[in-house]
Order: sequence, then C-alpha cells, then structure tokens
Amino acid sequence: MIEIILLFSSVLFIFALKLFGRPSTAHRANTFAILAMGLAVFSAFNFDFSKYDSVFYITIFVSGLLGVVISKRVQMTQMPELVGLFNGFGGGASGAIAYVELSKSTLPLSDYFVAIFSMAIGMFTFSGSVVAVLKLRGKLNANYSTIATIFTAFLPPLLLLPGIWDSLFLERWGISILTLEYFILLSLIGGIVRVAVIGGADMPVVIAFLNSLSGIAAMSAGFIVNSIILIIAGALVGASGIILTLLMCSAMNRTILQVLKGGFGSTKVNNEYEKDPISTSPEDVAIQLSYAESVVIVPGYGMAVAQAQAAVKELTNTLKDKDIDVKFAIHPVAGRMPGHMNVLLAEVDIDYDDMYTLEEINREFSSIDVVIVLGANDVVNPLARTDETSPIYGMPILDVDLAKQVIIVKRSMSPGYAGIANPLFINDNSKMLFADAKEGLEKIVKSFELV
Amino acid sequence: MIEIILLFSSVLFIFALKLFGRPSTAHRANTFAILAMGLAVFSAFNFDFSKYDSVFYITIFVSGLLGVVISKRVQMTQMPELVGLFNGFGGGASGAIAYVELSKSTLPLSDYFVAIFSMAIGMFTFSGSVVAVLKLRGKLNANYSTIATIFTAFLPPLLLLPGIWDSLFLERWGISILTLEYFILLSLIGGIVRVAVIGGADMPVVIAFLNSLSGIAAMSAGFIVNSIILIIAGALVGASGIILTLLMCSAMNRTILQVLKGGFGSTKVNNEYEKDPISTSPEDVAIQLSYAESVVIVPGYGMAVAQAQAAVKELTNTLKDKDIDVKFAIHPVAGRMPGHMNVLLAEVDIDYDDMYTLEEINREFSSIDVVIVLGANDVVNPLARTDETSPIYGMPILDVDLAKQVIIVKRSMSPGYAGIANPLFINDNSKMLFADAKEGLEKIVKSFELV
Amino acid sequence: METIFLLTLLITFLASFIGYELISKIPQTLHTPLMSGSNAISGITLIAAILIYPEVGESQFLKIIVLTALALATINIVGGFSVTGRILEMFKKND
Amino acid sequence: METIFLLTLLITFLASFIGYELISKIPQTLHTPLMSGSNAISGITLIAAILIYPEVGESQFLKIIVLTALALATINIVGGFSVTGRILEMFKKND
Ligand SMILES: NC(=O)c1ccc[n+]([C@@H]2O[C@H](COP(=O)([O-])OP(=O)(O)OC[C@H]3O[C@@H](n4cnc5c(N)ncnc54)[C@H](OP(=O)(O)O)[C@@H]3O)[C@@H](O)[C@H]2O)c1
Ligand SMILES: NC(=O)c1ccc[n+]([C@@H]2O[C@H](COP(=O)([O-])OP(=O)(O)OC[C@H]3O[C@@H](n4cnc5c(N)ncnc54)[C@H](OP(=O)(O)O)[C@@H]3O)[C@@H](O)[C@H]2O)c1
Repeated sequence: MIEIILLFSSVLFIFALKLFGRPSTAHRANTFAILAMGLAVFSAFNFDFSKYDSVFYITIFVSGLLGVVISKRVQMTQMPELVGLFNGFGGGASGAIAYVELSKSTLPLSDYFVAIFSMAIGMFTFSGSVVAVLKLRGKLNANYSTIATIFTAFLPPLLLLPGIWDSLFLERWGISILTLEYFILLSLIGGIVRVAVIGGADMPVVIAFLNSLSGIAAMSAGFIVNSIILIIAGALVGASGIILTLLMCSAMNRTILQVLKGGFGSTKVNNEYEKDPISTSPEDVAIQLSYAESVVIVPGYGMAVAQAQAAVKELTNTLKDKDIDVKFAIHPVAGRMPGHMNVLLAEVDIDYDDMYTLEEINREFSSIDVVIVLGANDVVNPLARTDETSPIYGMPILDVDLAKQVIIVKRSMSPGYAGIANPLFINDNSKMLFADAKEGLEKIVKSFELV
Repeated sequence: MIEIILLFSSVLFIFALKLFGRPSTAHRANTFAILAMGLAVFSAFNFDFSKYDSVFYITIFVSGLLGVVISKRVQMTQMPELVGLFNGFGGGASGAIAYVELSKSTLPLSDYFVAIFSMAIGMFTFSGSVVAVLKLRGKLNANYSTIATIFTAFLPPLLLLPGIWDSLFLERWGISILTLEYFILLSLIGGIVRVAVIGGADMPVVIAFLNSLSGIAAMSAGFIVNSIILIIAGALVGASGIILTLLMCSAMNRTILQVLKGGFGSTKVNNEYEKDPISTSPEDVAIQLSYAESVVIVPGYGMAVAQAQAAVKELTNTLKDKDIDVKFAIHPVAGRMPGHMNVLLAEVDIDYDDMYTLEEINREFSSIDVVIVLGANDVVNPLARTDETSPIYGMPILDVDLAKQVIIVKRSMSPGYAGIANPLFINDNSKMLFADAKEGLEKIVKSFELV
Repeated sequence: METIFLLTLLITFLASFIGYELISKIPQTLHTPLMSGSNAISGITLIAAILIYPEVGESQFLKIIVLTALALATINIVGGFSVTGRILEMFKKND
Repeated sequence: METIFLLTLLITFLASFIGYELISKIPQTLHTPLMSGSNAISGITLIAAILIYPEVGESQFLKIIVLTALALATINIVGGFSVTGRILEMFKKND
C-alpha cells in the first residue's frame, strides 16, 4: 500500500516538473508538486503516527508556520535571497541526517561513503547558501580569492589528517565522531570560501548550482535511509539544477567553471569615455515619448534594486492611453535571477504578451521609435558584439542601439556588473536621464500631465 | 557483473533514442543502439554458452544473415513495407515467447494475465503487420468494414467462451492449451480485421502504431521472463511509437481514433472540375524554368511510386547550373511514411539544407517563380484551407497556389488518397504536365538541351 | 539485495535523465518559479528525518539534530511551495 | 519480491516517459530512421528467447516455437539495424 502511494508520488513529481515547463500549466505544476510531497510525507509515517512524540509534531507545525510567514512577508525583489536561504536549509537538513546515520555504528560499510558524501555536500550547500544570501544583500563585497587559494592548497592534507587520526585512536573499523565533526567543519568552511570568491552578480548561477547540490544531497540521503522517493525527487532536483546552471552560463557566454572560479569583473579595463554623454530631463523624455508610436522598455538590475515596478506600470498605462505601443525586452540574465524581470513585471500586472525574449525583440529594434533602458547596463552593451577583448564579448545582447532613440535611466555613468564602460551611453541617438529608476519614471509620468 | 552490463545497456538505449533526435547525431544513435543490443544479448547468455545446442546457434546465424540480405536488397521506396514486416516479426516473437511461458504450468498467477496480454498483443501485431504490408504493396484494396463490424460485435461472447470451456473441462486452476490457441487465433484475426478496414494511405500511421504495440508486447514479455532490459527497451519503443503516431495524426489534422476506425476516403464527394485544366508539354516547362530565378519542387507519393529520385537530382543539377535557386518543400505526410521524402531525396545526394519543412517554406511561396508539384496531390490541396466540408479541412498544406507559376506533374486528373478533387489544378497560374513523374522529368531535362 | 541496489541505480539514472531533459526546454520566463519550485522539492529530505526519528534512541543530542533537520526541511518545503505559489499567482492573473 | 515488482513498475513508467519526451521533439526528417531504428529495438524480445530456450525441456513443439521466436527476433534486430544504417548513410554523405 505504502509502496503504491510512493509510486504515485514519484509519478506526480515528474509530471509536476513537466508542467513547470509551460506558462499555461505552471501553476498546476505547483499543486502537483505539493500533492506529491504530501503523499510522500504521509507515506513516510507508514500509518503509525503514535511512534512520534509531541516535540516532533510541534517542531513540524512551528517550522511549517514559520515557512508560510517568511514566504508571505518577502518582497518579490528579495526572491533570490529567499530561494538561496531555503536551499541552504534543504542542504543542511540532508547533511544533518547523514551525520546522525553516520554516528550510528550499525551502518553497512557500503553506505559509509555515500553518507560522508551526503554530509559533506549538505553542509557545503548550507554554508555556501548563507554566504550567497549575504552577497546578494550586499553585505559581503570584498574579494576573498587569496584565502580561497590557500584553503584549496591545504585541502588535501586536511582531508588526510582524520584518516591518520582514526587509524591511531580508533579500535573498530569506522569513523570517529570527532572525525565526522571535523569533516563537517571542513565542508562548512569549503562552502563559505568557494562562494565568497564569486562576484555578487554571479550569485544567481551559484544559487542554481547550490540548488542542484541540495538535490544531490537529498538523493544520497535517500540511498542511506533506503527511500526511493528521496532518490527520485533528489535526482530530479539535482539534474534540473545542473541544466538550469548551464543554461544561465551559456546566456552569459561563459562556462560553469569560469563562473565558479570566481574573480569575474575584478580585472580593470579602460573605462574612460571619449566624450560626454547627452543628458536629458524627465520633461524632455515625456515630450519625446508623446511623439513616439512604439516604445520598448528594457528593465535591468537597477529596476529591481530601485523597486520601480509600480512606476513602470504607471508609465505603461500612460503611454497606452495615448495609443503608443509598449513592449518589454527581457534579457535572459537581466536582474538578479533568471526570469526575475518577468516575475517583477508580472507582479504589477504587466501583460505576459507584452514581454519579449531577446530573439523575438532583436528583430524589431530598428523599427522602434524610443527605447527606455531602465537600470540595465551589460545586457545592452554593444561591446559584446564588437570588442573581442571585452570580458562580455560573445554574450548575446539586446540590440537597443539600432533603435531610433535610446533613453538610459540610471544614477551615474558607473559601470554594471561586468565593470566595463558602455559605448551605448555616448551614442548619437542616446540620452542619459540621471536618476534613480523609480523616481525618474515617476517624474516622467508627472511631466506627461503638463505636456 | 551481468547486472552492471544490463545497466549500461539500458543507459545506452536511452542515449541512442536521444541521439536519434538530431540529424547530426542520428548515425551515432544507430551505433549506440547496436552496442546496447549487443550487450543485452551477450548478458542474456550469462557467460554460459554451452547451455545451447547447435540448432540454436544455427538459427541465430541463419536468421541474422537473412536479416542482412533482406535489408541490403530492399529499395528505399519499399522502406515502409520493410519496417512493417520487421515490426510484425518482433510482435510475433513476443507472442510466441508468451505462449511458451503460458504452456508451462509453473507460471505464477500474477504473470498469467501479463502473459496472455503479451501473447494477444504480439499476435495482433504480427497479423496486422502482414496485412499492412500487403496494403502498402497494393495487394489488398477492398473495404472490409462490414466484416470488421460483425467481428467486433461478436468479440465479447467469443472471449467469454474459453472461460466457460475451461471451467467445465479443466481440473487445476489455469488455462488449457486449447484455450490459448483459441486466443491466438482470435488475436490473429483481430489484427487482420482491424488493419484491413484502414485505407492504404493511412498505413504509415498504422505501422507506427503497430511498432508501438510490438514494443509493448516486448515489455510485457519482460515482466514474464523477469528481464529489466526487455522492459526498458520495450517501454521506450512503446512510448516512442505512440508519440510518433500522434504526431503523424496531427499532421493530417485527424485523431488517432479516426484513423484506426478506418473508412477514410470512402465517402464519395463531388469530384467534378468546373473547367478544364491547362495542360503543358515538357518543352514548354523547360522554357518556363529557364526564365525562373527560384524554383520549388514538391515531391509526393507519386514521386516515390515512379522512383523518380534520380530524375529529380538531374533536373536539380541542370537548374543549379543555370544559377537557378532550387528548394524542396517537404510536407510532413507526403509519401508513404513520415520523413520518407527526405530519405528518398537524400538517397540521390540532394542537399539536406535544400529541404524545407512546411512552416519554413510556406512563408516564401509568394516570392517563388515556379513550383513543380511532383506526384503530390492532397498535400497541396487548397480546399484544406477553404472548404469546411472537405475531409482534409484543417490539415496544414503547402501553399503552392501563392507562387507565380505552378506545374503539376501527374498521370491524370484522378484524385489522391483523400479521394477529392484539387482546385489547384484548374487555377489560372497552374499547368498540368500529364506524365509519369520519372518520364516527365527526364523529358524536361532533355528539352533543356534544346533550349 | 544486489538486484534492488541495481534497480535503484537505474532509477536514479532515469530520474536524473528526465530532470535534465524536462528542464532543458523550459522558457526563460519560468526560470524563477522553476528554481523556487525545485528548491521546495529539495526539502524532500524531510522524509529521511521522519524515517530516522523513531530510531535515534536515547541520545538527546542526536534527537536535537534530527529535529533541526526536520525544522529546516519543513521550512524549506512549506516556505518554498508557498513562495512558488505567490510567484505563479502573478503570472496567472495575466491570463 | 514485492519491492522489486514496484521498482520495476517505476522503471517501466520512467522509461516510457523518457521515450515519449525524447520523441516528441524529433524533427520530421528523422521520422523514417527513427521508426526503423526503434523497430529494430523492438526485437529485444530475442533476450527472452535466449533466456527461456534452455528451460523448455523435452517438448519438441515448444522448442520449435522458441526457435521461431528466436529467428523472427533476430531478423528484426539485424535487418532493422542494417536498414537504419543504410538510411542514415544517405543523410551522412550530405553533411
Ligand atoms: N540575471 C541573472 O541570472 C544573472 C546571473 C549572473 C550574472 N548576471 C549578470 O548581471 C548583469 C545583469 O545585467 P543588467 O544590465 O541587468 O545589470 P548591470 O549590467 O549589472 O547594470 C545595472 C545598472 O543598474 C544601475 N542601477 C543600480 N541601481 C539603480 C537604481 N536604484 N536606479 C537606477 N539604476 C540603478 C547601475 O548604474 P548606476 O549605479 O549608475 O545607477 C548599473 O549600471 C549581467 O552582467 C549578467 O551577466 C545576471
Ligand atoms: N506520409 C505519411 O506518413 C502519410 C500517412 C498517412 C496518410 N498519408 C496521406 O497520404 C497522402 C499523401 O499526399 P501526397 O500529396 O503525397 O499524395 P496523394 O495525395 O495520395 O497523391 C499522389 C498523387 O500521385 C500521383 N501519382 C501516382 N503515381 C504516379 C506516377 N507514377 N507518376 C506521377 N504521379 C503519380 C497520383 O495521381 P495520378 O494517378 O493522376 O498520377 C496521385 O494524385 C495524404 O492524403 C496524407 O494524408 C500520408
């Protein structure tokens, strides 16, 4: 009976993953996944709920409540942090399970290595995720690559140590608790160091990668506790995390190893501009827009930081009222998480059909009257097409420079994540509106009333 | 050890199926599949080759040789028949295995039903495939729908009979050999009747469907003999056959049930033409072509029947020598098997890049100077777009009628598979070249020398 | 036992393969909900916590660790699904 | 035994799912080689013939039936792969 429930639950997990693949079925996907999870959890009890004491149930209840509260409170712009944090939790849980199993002396030999693997991956995921979250929040900016190099160099002897230790002091074959704890420490430090060297804007890739690791940790925990559903769900998450990571990397034209090695954007390149940009005012922008027939808005990281979604919606409404065609051009790695811009725009009810992917919109730019680049930078940098020495060379970009007029809304001339100058800013058909994305847009909307 | 080989073999089968999905990797796919099959067969011997007598090895050897000879001899136009025949063999083999297992009295109860299922499906596949091959060869044309209706109506009592029989005359629980043979007979007749009612041009769909069934028969045989590799490979074939069947049906805008019900094309529709078509001569066609800048060739069932591939290649060369752009428009169900036209054209070295799918080429027809429709009919019938009462209404077609000039090469005004008139033939910009596809083309090429 | 282990390995491979295949065709728009959804699924390790809790025996220390795992996994699951639901809600009202 | 059966069922499901997913994105050009290739694979039932041949015992009749199955499956496999190779060869020389 239990086995049939588990079979059913596995099938549901797979269909959930499949349904996540289409916008029209994605919300059903979540329901499927919840159902699958519910069945799996239910069957784990094996119809014997009395084996568990009240502390157990209270823990589940309280943490479930906590989960709901956190998830309801968080703002959509903080999504990446939240996913990162939860990831760490999942990894930590798997690591803890593996530790408990390892400290039992009854574990069969073949499971030892799987368990140590699961423990290490889980703990690595945990500490790595915490660092990733801190980086995303901007709480950790320094470059830790020297520490990382030293740590990596010392890792092999550090890993050998417990073997020597155990063979000296341990009588039965196995692993001492002390060694286990030492391994945990190493994994935790490993997670911290590895993530610390990676630049803040690469955190989305790191989070997808850690997500994959947390799946792998769960999968290997499944091998220890003999749970097929754990193995299947873990494998699904592990594999989907990997492919997501690879997709993201290829959208930035970098390999996963380059990303994980870290240090991106730290090499200094020539950031001088040959001439001054033309700057403009909200009033002028409003006038310009009112003469346009087609407008494309390119949201970027700055839009998310400034929380300018509502203002974007307001401007869109204003423009549509004047029968101006408004489209959104979404670069695959714009913002802080893949697909993040789509979510932020959907949050303020911007029509799904108005959001265009890179391939779709790039064909159209030459016939667009005005493009508004809103806190985006690297994803519209034409050097990716022209300058072979540029670190972003080869990354597919939005060809906004082909449009008739480009207005860039950002606070200064400072570079984006890749740390390089953007010649788009000094193009003849570009104008800079120096402002916070939200305030800038609000002023433009206000100016419309005066036009 | 054996188990690890089998594990590896399963993995190879899956990667083979994946590699079949891209033109650049498809030939490696076959190698992978052969390797997987080799490993699976090898492991079935379980390192004990002495258990088998010489009759056994001779059978394998002779039939292997036979397989090679048949496959080398067959012409590419007979591909569908060959695939159909082999299908039947696979199904028949599974059915025979199930019969042997059933006649042992040691089979556990739970396997009885699986085995009967496997036997029935296998035998059905066998006889159905044979009929399908006969139909494809044009050896069976009549419409057997009344027989089918009668058979279907009597099936339930016919199936009940052996139960009564066995309960009367059989002492132990189980199934008598007589009943088994009776079931085999029913399955064989079932296969014949079911396929006989389906029109000849629907045979490709039927063959894909029977392919799926042969996979399912193998899979269930796997459950009886406890072979995981049989189950996996069988399931892969079963599932891929089903989706292939569905893809084909949707390319004809019909459901699988409609196809399997049969009787398509037997309803009589108005096949009168309002006016006479304009007919033309090979010489005129040659002149017309020599003034064209862009030519599209649409091959159809008639091209395959006439074996006109080599002539097509010759014409293409002639045209390309004159710097005329030549493209091929391949409808998904043109010919006698999905993708069949691609294979035939590839056989005579026509460039893969010159073959266009329906979606790709339909955008271009309006700028094409001359379209040559070569033994195709239904796939270029504009009624599919305009006439709601037509049996092919809604089927995506090649919009050749948008081109500047259309030349149709076929032997008469007779309709194609769907049995309906084609208004394209009497369009103002259409001309008919009444000829066998191969002879017609050869004459056109010859005329070029005179131009 | 050995057969079961090999069947399990096979299942692991098949599931990973499916995970990989399914995600490789997902459109970019859905990357955020997908990440968040699969993140929630990775809390499946809750099952392991449930399974081993009755077996930890006397040790208060191990009990606390299992409870910690239980809490972390539960937050991961419940929070993860709830936030995925919120994200998808935003897409849904667009339809 | 029961576990093995359920694991097997799971594998059946996973393999079918993979078959379905993989083929649903195949381009039309490859339909013929795919049909022919998967047709060859369906001869896998050869394995069953190999497995049961030593167990049929005395009965000459059953022996002949197994040999028939063996022959049919072998032709299916060898012929199927060989013809698929021929078809693919035609595509290859195009590259
Ligand atoms: N999305 C992902 O999954 C992902 C993953 C990995 C890496 N990345 C990387 O992240 C980058 C994303 O490109 P992007 O164009 O979106 O961002 P970006 O290139 O990092 O540029 C963001 C710009 O926003 C501006 N900005 C910051 N705060 C602002 C505010 N409050 N108001 C207005 N403007 C503000 C900044 O200029 P000021 O300081 O002058 O205002 C900055 O130049 C790419 O390099 C990509 O490779 C993304
Ligand atoms: N490919 C598949 O997988 C598949 C599967 C199921 C159904 N079908 C059906 O098959 C049909 C395929 O369409 P189609 O346009 O390729 O064929 P079609 O509509 O059946 O027409 C073929 C035409 O070829 C002509 N023809 C026959 N022998 C010829 C020869 N030796 N030389 C020149 N012409 C010859 C015939 O006209 P004459 O007798 O006047 O020469 C006939 O009108 C569709 O209705 C489709 O739904 C295809």
